Amino acid sequence: MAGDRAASIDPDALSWYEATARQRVAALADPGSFQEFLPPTERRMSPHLPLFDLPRAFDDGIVVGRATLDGGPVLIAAQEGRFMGGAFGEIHGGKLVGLLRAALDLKPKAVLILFDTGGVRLQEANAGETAIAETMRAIVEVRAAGIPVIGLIGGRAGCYGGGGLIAGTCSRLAVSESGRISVSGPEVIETNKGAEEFDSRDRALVWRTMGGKHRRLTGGADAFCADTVFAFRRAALGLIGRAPAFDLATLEAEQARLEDRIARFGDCRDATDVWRRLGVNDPETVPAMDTDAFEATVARVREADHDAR
Amino acid sequence: MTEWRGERQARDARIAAGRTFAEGKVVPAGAVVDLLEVILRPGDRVCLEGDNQKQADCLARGLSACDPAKIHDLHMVQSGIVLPEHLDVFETGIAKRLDYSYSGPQGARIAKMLYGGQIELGAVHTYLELFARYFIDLTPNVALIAGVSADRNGNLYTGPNTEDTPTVVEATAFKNGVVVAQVNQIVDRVPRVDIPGDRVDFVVEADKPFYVEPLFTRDPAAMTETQILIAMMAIKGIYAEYGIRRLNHGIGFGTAAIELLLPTYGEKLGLKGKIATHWALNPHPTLIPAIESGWVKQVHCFGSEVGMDRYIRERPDIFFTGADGSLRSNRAFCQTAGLYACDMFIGATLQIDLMGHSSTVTQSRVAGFGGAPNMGSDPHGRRHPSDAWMKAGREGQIVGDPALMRGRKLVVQLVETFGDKLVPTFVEKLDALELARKIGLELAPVMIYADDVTHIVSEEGIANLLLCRDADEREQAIRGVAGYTEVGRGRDRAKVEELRARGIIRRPEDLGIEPLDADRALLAAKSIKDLVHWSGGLYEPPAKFRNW
Amino acid sequence: MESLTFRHTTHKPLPGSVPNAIIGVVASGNLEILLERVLPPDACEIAIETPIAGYGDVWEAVVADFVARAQPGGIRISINDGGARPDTVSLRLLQGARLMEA
Amino acid sequence: MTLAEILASLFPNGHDVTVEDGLVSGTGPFADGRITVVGIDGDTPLGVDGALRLSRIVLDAIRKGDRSPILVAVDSDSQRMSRRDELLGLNECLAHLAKALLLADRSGHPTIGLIYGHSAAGAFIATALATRVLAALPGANPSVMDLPSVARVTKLPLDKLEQMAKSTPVFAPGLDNMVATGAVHVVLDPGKPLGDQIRDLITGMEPGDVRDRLGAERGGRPVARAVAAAVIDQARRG
Repeated sequence: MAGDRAASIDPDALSWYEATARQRVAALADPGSFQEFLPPTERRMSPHLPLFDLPRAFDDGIVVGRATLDGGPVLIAAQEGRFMGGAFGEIHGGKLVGLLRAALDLKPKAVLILFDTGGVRLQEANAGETAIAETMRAIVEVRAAGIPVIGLIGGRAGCYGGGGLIAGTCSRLAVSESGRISVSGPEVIETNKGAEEFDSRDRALVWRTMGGKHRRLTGGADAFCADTVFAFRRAALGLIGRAPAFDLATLEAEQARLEDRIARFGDCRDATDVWRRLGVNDPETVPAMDTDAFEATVARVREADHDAR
Repeated sequence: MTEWRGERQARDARIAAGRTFAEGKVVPAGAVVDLLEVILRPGDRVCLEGDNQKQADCLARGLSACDPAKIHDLHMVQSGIVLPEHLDVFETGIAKRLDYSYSGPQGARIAKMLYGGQIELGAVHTYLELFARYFIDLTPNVALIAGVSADRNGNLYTGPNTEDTPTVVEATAFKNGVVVAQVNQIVDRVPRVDIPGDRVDFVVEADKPFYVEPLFTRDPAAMTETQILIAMMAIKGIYAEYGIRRLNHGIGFGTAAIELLLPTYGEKLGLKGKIATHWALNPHPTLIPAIESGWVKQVHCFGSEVGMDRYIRERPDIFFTGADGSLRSNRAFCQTAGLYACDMFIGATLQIDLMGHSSTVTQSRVAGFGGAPNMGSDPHGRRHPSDAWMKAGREGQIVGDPALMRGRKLVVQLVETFGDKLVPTFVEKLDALELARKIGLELAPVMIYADDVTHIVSEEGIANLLLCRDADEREQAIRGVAGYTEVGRGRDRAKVEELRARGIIRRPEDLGIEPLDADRALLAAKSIKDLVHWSGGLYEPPAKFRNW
Repeated sequence: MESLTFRHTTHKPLPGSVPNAIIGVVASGNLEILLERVLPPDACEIAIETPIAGYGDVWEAVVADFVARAQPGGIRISINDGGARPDTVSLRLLQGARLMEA
Repeated sequence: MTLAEILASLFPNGHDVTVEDGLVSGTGPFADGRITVVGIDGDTPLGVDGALRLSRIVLDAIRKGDRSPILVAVDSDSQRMSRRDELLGLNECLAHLAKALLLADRSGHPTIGLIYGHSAAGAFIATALATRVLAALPGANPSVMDLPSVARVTKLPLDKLEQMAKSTPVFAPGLDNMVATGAVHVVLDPGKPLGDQIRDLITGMEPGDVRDRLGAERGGRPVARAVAAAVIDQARRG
């Protein structure tokens, strides 16, 4: 299917943040290699949104299919963050779960999940929540079968709610500066706990706390990308080759890694305090750093790279 | 014997009363209410400095906390009604009458209070008009102003957001009025003297820095293909054709898109140096790429913009800056420059009728005008020629002796045919008329009158109203760019095609523009972060615009 | 939700051989358009699902202008609208036709 | 049922299960060996610290290698909503807990969830929903978001939502709806000994993830299973 104009756009220049899910997939995969499952022509649309008088999408906000990446077969799922905030509905979730289950059969070199989600679609909340649980179990099975599951995060909606938990289940994560990974969104925290706890309009605070740079520095993500499809492609190729196994040793290591993080940074109020303790000399300058300068900073932080995921 | 010094004596008495709460000129923030209650008299004309951007908010809180038994029936004469306190004083009876220019965020409440009779309205002015009346019949008895810092003698540093302050002080201090300044900080020596101390009677060290609203920051990430298409047409069909060098831009996304297309699309058309070199403009962050690529020669500013101070400080060849290095803005001068020294005003509006009258008033809001009608009008007092001005004059002049022809300022309305929530921009009748009837305004709040408008640009095309020869042609020219609105669908198709053949209406394809080429890839910056990169890290955007 | 369907006869088929294409995203003020080459070469059908009721005549005018301009014979067009303005609809339709012509 | 009543019913001969800071941990005799109990009590929100304490217990149980069952008893709030938790990577900690439970399952430990009170959102996913079989007791109240909040986000009137909730299990909070979607496998009978009922659950465990099949059968998730199956089918056809 002819997607958005992605095919004609240079992936070097195509902004991941700006691109649609279809553009990301088309430009990420080897040219012309993407083959979609349940494409829009099948019109698998939400049976529930009409009850709420809401418009539906032909793909329910997620594109799934197969492609090659540097010649190697991969399965890809890409959430469309602009449709209902990329949230998990029944069909949306079913497509992702189906793709992961298919991986057990097809044994691709990797499954790539292009996250762009606010979490559960409230109009289909129970289905979305359950689909997230199913997705996490399916990821674990795919990983246990030796197939890396790589998450790529840099879209408008970020990776929130259950999406954040799914991301935490993946073998590896690549994130851009714009990407956010978190469970509770800033507005949710503010609504429930007050602006003193979290001022959601302070965007710099949002990104310091949940953004790509913080996650990368603390080891919450394994690669940092400039905001181009090309950079994500290169990051994905790099991560596929060094995915940790899913076993007791890995989870014991993750337990130690996370316990250590809380012991060392549990009393920090702000991300800049964390970064200072990580050995970043001038933590206030981190948000303004360009990709190269930030990569150089990451290279000096021991905690950023690990196999404990 | 005629008393010639009564006002002066009254002023001296007010100041003497105020001194009891001051140490020299300095008044602690906690004594603001006490001070105001002794220097104000019932019925005073008061300017509570509410500019387009900066707000004397500490003094506003003080005024609204005064005892209405002591202070009442004030006549507020201020350009901006921005803070809730600006209207609270009318609810308590502290103030009664109002003359103002702009009420953006309080537009809905002001309409309600006008309707309810809580406010006795003088008029809704343009900026220059209100400033002018400060010197004729609306001279303040007391001015409550805002600055960044002051010394103990009252010398005032207004910082980059000087805005209205010199005008307000000039009118008040030299006509027996009392001037009270709130400042963020009292210092031994101010960085530069924007207002000399002998014009300032009291200085209040505010409890927190005065509030400044980032009004002119447009996030490139929100720009649409339609806005880009409109911007392309404006550049190619108006800027290039008339050779517009001196200009003023409105604050909408459409003009911001033009700013971002100059270094890309404009460059491709070979227009650098030929258009858009000299500006009357707030320091729009979206102008940064054009400045950095050498398009812009100089910019004079009405006010500043949050986050732009460091950038401006490092670009003194472009901006007006003081000996201290920071921006010097001045609303009165810049409005005058926009009116007389610019060949074009281009900006957006919410409604345009069949004749080309436009208004930003909707049924429930009285937002005021600010400066748009000053700049968006043809100044009949202009006496200097320019190519653009003369060309427009030739297009518009249909009768009379060519030797007596004068030029025309271009006043361009840049609109999308539908606004938010599918509200049509083109209408048979302006909501402003209904509002005027409802709240009893003598003058309907029209922002730009039809006889000043020269061009309307929508995504459907450009209508050149200068070339229209009668009212019917004008109506069809407007309908011809009104898209799928009811007004647009009501067009006489044959007449519109005839107007198109005569170049009165021009479609994108008539200009050699392919609508499908209107792509965000054309924007010199696609995000606020890109603007920061363009500025070499000098632009420091407000937190709410960040996504990093 | 309001459903609208328009059927047109065209003078010629839309050039190109791409069997189907999709453009746009269902988001506030935006829409997605699915184009499928499944009709007789002189037929075009446009089916619209929109959350904003009462704009049938505007849709009709936008669609008629698009058909006159692009001559999308043979194409079935399905639209999921998120409240897009007519200019956005026109632009997406033309973008979609261009994809099918590739 | 309260946690104490549950434990009394499960372990009539005593147990060493304790609750500290709302976190449940301990063991009790079960069948021929012991069952590990972890969980959250008293509508407690789950933050980074709690998640790691629970995951530590689960990993310790796996390391023993005895394939003993693990019961996850839940009466929790949602995830703890705070700046500190997100700063410290709550998503990693909750995912880690879920992974620990999923690894336990893969390693031969039957994992049984038991929701007897509230649970929501991230806390629910990381605990009860990460078990192989999720049982509930009558009165349990799992939810993604309460209806007033749904009304706020969707901008729909509450009374309309309440009306819709009656006929549409896919979005409405509450145990019945979670049963209908297949997330909750079974509702236990509090009048009968819980130990026997849980033993039956373990005996009857099916391979694979049966939740979408249950959702289809019960009508709470009419299409998820078919969609997943169709993806698999198209993937195989290549």
